[in-house]
Amino acid sequence: MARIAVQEAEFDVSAETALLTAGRRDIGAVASFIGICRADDGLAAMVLEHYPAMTERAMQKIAAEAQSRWPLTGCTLIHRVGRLEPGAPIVLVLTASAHRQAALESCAFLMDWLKTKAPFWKREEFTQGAARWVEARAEDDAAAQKW
Amino acid sequence: MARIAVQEAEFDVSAETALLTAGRRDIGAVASFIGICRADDGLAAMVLEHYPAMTERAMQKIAAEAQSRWPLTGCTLIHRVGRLEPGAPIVLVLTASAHRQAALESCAFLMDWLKTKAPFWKREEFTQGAARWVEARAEDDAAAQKW
Amino acid sequence: MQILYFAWVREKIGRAGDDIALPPGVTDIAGLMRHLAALSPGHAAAFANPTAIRAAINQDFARPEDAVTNGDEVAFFPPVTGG
Amino acid sequence: MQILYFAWVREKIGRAGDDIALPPGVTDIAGLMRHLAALSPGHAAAFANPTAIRAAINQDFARPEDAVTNGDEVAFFPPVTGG
Repeated sequence: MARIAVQEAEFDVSAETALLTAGRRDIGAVASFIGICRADDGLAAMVLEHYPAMTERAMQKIAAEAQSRWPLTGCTLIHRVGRLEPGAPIVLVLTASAHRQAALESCAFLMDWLKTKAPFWKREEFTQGAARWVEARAEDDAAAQKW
Repeated sequence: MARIAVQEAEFDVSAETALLTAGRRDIGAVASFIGICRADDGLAAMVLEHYPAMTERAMQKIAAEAQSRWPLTGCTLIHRVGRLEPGAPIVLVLTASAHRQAALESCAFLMDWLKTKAPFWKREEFTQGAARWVEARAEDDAAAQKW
Repeated sequence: MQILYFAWVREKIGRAGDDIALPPGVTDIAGLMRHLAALSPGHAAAFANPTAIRAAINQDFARPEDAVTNGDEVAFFPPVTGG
Repeated sequence: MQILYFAWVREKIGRAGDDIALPPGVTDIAGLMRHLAALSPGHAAAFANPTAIRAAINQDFARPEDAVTNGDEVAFFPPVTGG
């Protein structure tokens, strides 16, 4: 029931919302989250690498976990890969439910789990020419474990 | 810094997201919530009435409260009025911040406060011809007070 | 002073508002509700249970004990149900 | 068996994977990491701190004590940083 995509292309939240709600009259709430590339510390671009054979499988498991915990009518997870410049959207999470609490909580849950349980890695390139792999953050692990 | 609108027309979440993030490179997170009219119990339509002189003022106060509690770069609150049929979007809340927790929490906060502190009233019309004013729910008051 | 009604308060009264002069001795929202309840059977029905009614003074939510004066715009309505 | 590397693990080793036969005595992820670390200076650098490395067996996250067999696809990478 989840729509999962890993793509280089940008996504459109209105189009994805329309897909998620099409033909339904039992949805009272759609929550969404968009993660965007920030220009911190002179960042020129972010390069997102992933493990293609595993990525969609891991995202399906994360979506299935959300659907087992909240009464969702559906959810959408789209993660971009490749080179993304500041201002570019990176990830979209959309959840739909009869009620707002389920939509909002599951959206936050999906982001916390995507950050810590899907095989993506970010490499940052800076305007001065330096580059570095982003390090996992303890606070992201803590956020994922609180659910 | 908040964009507030009360309107009969439908809204477009992609266009509103573009407005909220235009020209910025310091936004890492955009959270959104869309409330939608459900077809519960044979509902034919919902008619939304409001107190025009007060509505935008009340919404501005709610937005200012969110901006005082979380480090937002901006937020958008759009509430529709008039006659809405099942499947129609009713309300949009959009929040933008450097980080996801601020965007997600403030989005949930804004919905809880909009439900209990903005002068809108819903009248439900049913396919059998009956109509009734929606009653305020104790759980919405509790949700608003937990913040 | 301008009095406005919304939702079922408006429906029970049968109109969207009243333009009245604040009578002597009426100083707060609770007193104003008691005064309005005596204006017609519709008003009496609308204000039969004051705890079911919310109010605003000059477009800000108000409590029963909040003071009203003749220049105010006062609105009465059920608890809000938007969102 | 197919071994895959991602992110800085791949960069330190200088290639995206190795196709190896599982040596006798290597039965789990921890043992496989020790075996791979001996293959080249790049491998040694990548696996210098095994606690900094995560693994997957056949596209599922795995722990150091999880068993590996010759038909498995095993991947090594840093903690993930998507989202």
